[in-house]
Amino acid sequence: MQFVITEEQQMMTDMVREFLAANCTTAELRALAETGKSHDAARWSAMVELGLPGALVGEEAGGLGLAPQDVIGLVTAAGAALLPEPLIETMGITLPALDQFGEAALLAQVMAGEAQVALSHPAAPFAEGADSADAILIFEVDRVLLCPAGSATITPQPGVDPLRRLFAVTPGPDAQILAEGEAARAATDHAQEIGALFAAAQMLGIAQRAIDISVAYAGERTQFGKPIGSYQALKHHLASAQVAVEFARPVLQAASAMAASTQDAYTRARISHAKYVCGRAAETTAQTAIQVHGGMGYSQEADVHFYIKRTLSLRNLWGTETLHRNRYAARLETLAIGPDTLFNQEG
Amino acid sequence: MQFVITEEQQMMTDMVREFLAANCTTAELRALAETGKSHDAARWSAMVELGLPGALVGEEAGGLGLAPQDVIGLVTAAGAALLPEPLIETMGITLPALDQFGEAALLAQVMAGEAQVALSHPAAPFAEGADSADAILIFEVDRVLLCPAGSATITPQPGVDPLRRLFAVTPGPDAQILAEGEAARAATDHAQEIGALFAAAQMLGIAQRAIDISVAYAGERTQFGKPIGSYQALKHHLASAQVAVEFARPVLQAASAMAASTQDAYTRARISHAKYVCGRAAETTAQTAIQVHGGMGYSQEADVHFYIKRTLSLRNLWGTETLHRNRYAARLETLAIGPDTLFNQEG
Amino acid sequence: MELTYTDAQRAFRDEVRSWMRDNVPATPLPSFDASREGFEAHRAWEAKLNEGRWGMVTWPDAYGGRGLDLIRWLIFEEEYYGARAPLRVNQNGIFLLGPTLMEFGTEQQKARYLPRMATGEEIWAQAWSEPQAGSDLAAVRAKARREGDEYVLSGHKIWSSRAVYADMAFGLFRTDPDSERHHGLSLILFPLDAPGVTRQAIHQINGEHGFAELFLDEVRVPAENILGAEGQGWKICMATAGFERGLMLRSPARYQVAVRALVALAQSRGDDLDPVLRARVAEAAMGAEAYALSIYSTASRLMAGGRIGAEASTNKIFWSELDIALHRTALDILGDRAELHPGASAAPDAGNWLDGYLFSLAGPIYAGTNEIQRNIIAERMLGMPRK
Amino acid sequence: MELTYTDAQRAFRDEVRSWMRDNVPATPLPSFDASREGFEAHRAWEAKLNEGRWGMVTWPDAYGGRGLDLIRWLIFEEEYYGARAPLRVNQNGIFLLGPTLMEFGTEQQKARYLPRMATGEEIWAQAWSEPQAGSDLAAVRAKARREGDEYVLSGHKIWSSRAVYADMAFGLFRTDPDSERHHGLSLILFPLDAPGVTRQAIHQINGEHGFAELFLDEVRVPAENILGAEGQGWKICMATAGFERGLMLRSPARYQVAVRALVALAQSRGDDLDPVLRARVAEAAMGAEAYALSIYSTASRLMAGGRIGAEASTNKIFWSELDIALHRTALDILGDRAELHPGASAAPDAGNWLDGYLFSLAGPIYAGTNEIQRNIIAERMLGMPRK
Repeated sequence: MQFVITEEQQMMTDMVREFLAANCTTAELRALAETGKSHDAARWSAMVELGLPGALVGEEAGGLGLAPQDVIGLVTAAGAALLPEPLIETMGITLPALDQFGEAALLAQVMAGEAQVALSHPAAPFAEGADSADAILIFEVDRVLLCPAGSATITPQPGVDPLRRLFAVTPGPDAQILAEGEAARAATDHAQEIGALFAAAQMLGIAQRAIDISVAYAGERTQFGKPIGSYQALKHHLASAQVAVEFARPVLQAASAMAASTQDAYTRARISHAKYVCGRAAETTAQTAIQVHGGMGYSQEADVHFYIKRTLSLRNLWGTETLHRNRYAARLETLAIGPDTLFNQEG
Repeated sequence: MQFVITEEQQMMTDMVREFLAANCTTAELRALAETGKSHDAARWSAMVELGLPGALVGEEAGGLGLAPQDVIGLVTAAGAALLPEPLIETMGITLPALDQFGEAALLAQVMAGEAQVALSHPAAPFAEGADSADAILIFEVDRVLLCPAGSATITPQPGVDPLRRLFAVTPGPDAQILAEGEAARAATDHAQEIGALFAAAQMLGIAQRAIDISVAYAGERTQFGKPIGSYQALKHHLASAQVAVEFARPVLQAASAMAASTQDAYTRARISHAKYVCGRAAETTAQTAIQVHGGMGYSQEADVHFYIKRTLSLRNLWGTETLHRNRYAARLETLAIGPDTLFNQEG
Repeated sequence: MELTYTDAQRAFRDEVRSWMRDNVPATPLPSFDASREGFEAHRAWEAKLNEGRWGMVTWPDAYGGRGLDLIRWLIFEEEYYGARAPLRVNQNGIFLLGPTLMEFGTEQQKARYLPRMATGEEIWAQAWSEPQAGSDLAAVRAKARREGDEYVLSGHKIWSSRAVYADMAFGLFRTDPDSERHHGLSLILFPLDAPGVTRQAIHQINGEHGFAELFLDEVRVPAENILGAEGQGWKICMATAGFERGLMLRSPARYQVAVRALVALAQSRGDDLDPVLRARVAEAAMGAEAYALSIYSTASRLMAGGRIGAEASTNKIFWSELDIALHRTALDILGDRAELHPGASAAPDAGNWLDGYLFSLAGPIYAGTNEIQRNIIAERMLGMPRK
Repeated sequence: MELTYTDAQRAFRDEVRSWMRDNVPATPLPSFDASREGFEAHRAWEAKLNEGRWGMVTWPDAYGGRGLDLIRWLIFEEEYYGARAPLRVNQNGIFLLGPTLMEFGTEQQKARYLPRMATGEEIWAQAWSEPQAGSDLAAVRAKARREGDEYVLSGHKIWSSRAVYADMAFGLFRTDPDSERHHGLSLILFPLDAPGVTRQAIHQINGEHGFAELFLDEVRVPAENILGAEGQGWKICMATAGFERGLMLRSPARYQVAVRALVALAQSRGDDLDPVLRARVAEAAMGAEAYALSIYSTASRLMAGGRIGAEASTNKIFWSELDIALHRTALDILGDRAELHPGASAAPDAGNWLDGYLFSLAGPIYAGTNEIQRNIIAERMLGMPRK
């Protein structure tokens, strides 16, 4: 029983956090959004350089051979930085799936930065950046397809987040079936669990960042002759937001530590728990942040609007709040509960 | 369309409020509770004197011939004063039922202060004060019974409110059947509507009183060299409580104005609405009041505890929050909605 | 209490309904905050409304109204929103400046401004806030200097709603340069196309520009453009803010129409609708109904000679929190399509929920933050100590 | 992260479980706050616990403990609560004063007090608050005057938990009569049966008397009863408050056991359980689990050399709000039987939900109100400006 981040894990998180602080500022995101694009090629190359897309791919296949708990800190950091490139999906779902289904060549290309694969899944149906991808990995309920970009029909689905270019996807005749039946169902289920876990992590990152920028703003902005951050009402809003973050974080960490076995019913309940509370924390916090920023919070001049918009996406991707709460409720009714079941796993 | 309290209604409310201020102080309630009783004979006599128990009974039968909306203010005042005698049930349900079922003799006795009739109903099963009543009026789903006290089996059901002596009731062989079948169902339904409406009113009264005593306490109690009521956190707690009260009041008033026809589906939805929001307001407010009073709020030294205890009863009597919310939700799905339906009534 | 409409009130409702049925544009107008085209389309609608004498039914006939009471105003609003008629581009004029002029304006000012307000000939913006005077309005620094028959206005205003396209603005200026805080302020009306006025659009969260920054550099207006006396600005603004938070800023019908749409969205899910979401729909509906009942009750009280007091602050808190909850519920029902714009083909039911949600987030901020409103309730309504 | 128990930890759990199975009284003891009899029954239980060397497993062997780490303490607590063993009547001693003595006490003091604490021979009360010093503890006025080898204590303490029946108390006194606020205070231990001590029970909301007022009139104690140096009282109290809000005030297992009961109550309703209540049960369970995970994580961090900081204030807020929500949910499931005491024959399932709910209402108040905790989080954790 060691419920602590290891030194290696912390180093990985710090490294990515520093990278993002230098290469993924909100000023850069604004500039990117103005070009109408959502991916920055140079930033992607740099992340490829660091080996991040293949972090969860085995070393024998050229990846870093890490586990979900090793990257949960960097996913949180990517969330906080509003990273627009599809690192999280590529690292968490796409490349492990290509590896699993023996698509070694494409896997190697993506890890080398020579190809991009977009992703569609019943729980995250709109493929981000599908227009600039070389192929689209399509999870269906009982099929997994790999579709060359040219063969798929993609329809733009404009959304709220300026840094997410979404497309509905219909696979074309050249789509290759990677799995069917039970194998496909297992893969689709696994993808949903990882998707939910990493969406939770990104929202936790967003929540903490939204608090931090609000604290900074409240310390600078004065009204009635003193900083607005000295008013108890704002202090208590932000303190409550911080409480939500503090009690979402250990749930997320525990979920990440269990995520090697996503078939396990305890794991699934904990991932649902993490998705639920991280989503709550992000939404409450983003709203509080807007309130603290006053009119600026309602404009695009301050950065706050980015956080609420990303949260609007992540909350409903990879299973809604409703779905995850119901999954958790079902766990209470079907598995043992009590103080000795906190770290239970099946089998 | 005149959504205002009439002068006569206001006079009635003021009269009762003054009566209660003089005759139903919390000091008197404490003294009463210490005797182990829950009714004060002198106070009851005075209310009989004022004609209050028969307020809703027709003038031809010796009552005041008033409508629910005429007494909603006095019921609210009785709630605020934590009136322990069964005026509300007697006035609202018991005597109109005795009148309806032709029990003229008993009706006259009660109105003259010569008899007491306790009340049991599926939505408020425990008869308050049954041990000191002369008879018990028992609503069942499809029977209405009048049971002489001696014939009923009563079992004490100790509860949280020191001023409510509760009893489970089993009617004995001497119970008289006042109604059966459809007539009984209609009477039992009507009783539930009036019970819910008046429980809502009492809770609204409690909510406002709990705010008022908290404001007073917060103005007197000093910490860190200033009154605790000058801290923004406490101000905002109490302001939020007041908002809840402000938007429960018009719902309650509108429900009372419609309550002459409790068969009407719009009326029932509005009574449910009133019960739901008044219950919410009372509970939130009583909790806030305890918080404002600090340790004193958690003791029996201050008065606050009386309010939370009465709220604990009233919230679940005459239909729980769940029941009323579901009734309201069903109305949305079965009746027209939109801005022109605000004051709709059937037929 | 008598909560049924009179026959005359019913007939009035029918009249409004029938006119709206014949005249409300079949397709929604483009937003008045997104383009000049949308703005002018709304101005044309205001003119059309005026043809039916619906510009502001509570105003006297002489100013383009019908001299009706507040209950009829509510009925009008119900039918207006019920018909999904266009939002009022001149709401700053008709709901805020209009009542203020009625109370504090000279006869000349009323005759000069109100009729053109009713017709939409002059669309108004508000110019109160400044970068350092948001919640703290008394920190206003923009100046008005009297020179002969003119005031010369200078300063920097922000969060001026509608000011990107509007014709006129009413602003708060310091007429006494030596004054502090809420003393020495005056309310002055000025044309937005006057020399020296520079407007700069603020991109709001949904990409529209409902607000502008105004840079005023020696803008000259006739001295008669002052509303009330010099130094009365604060008092008049507070009265206006009363209207704002009070009866007219947000029509109850707005939420009742939104709830009707929410119930339809929920019902379109059939048995798939999660019961928790069903409960949240019910709570939103209760909120909309409670707000409407409260406004009817206030209207009745005002008609009986009462006035709006500090309790108006409870309105602002209630509708702004209701608005957020209502729209959040819709987004939660939409699930993974909630993030899509109405134009997205995959979200035929997305409607304007997303935009409405984003807009709702401004509710607790503008017209006095909810923190300020809670202070007002605690201090003025409950009498809690200020310090 | 490695979130599985070692074999040794599992074996320890089995050992605790087996001892508890053999020793926990089959019928619950009467409350220690309601009568001397209940209090003494709990003292006897403490003695029994000590026989098994379970008094405080983290303490060194020499003081009656087992020298175990915090993870094992958590396992112990899980099994303790899981077995529904009696509440710890000496919690002021073992969870608050104990750790404080360990950090600030002399060797003599540790040897004198800790073993008797572990055995229940001496049950402790807390004597910090005063009528004018509630949230504002620095306003303490009770005095301790040094006279030769003694301190002479005078003053009026309130909200002294357990003080009605306890043996000893640790109190905060002003040793420097000219000092102000948090200067010049000292922490002094005194027997509650000393001449000059008058205790008066406070009737709490549920009728029990978990608190007393203490009137101290020239109470003489040996000078060695001071904990730490003169004037260090504030610093030491703050450290103690850290323990209180932090790890030990509320065992996570307490909420997990409550949730288990709540789930059973909910399931006893079968399909009649309203889905909204089902959702609230799930939320309560998530809260209990999150709290437990957080404490495990803190324990791991402390074992790796970390310290508890301002984030302990988040614990206090979280568990107190969880406690209220959890009990409210149970009452809402009970419906019209929620108001009944467990003894009422009509409410066989009422359990202790009502009492638990009333008790939960004190959570946001005691050990520093949640308002104070939010100030601490904002100012010390987030670094927001004090004034």
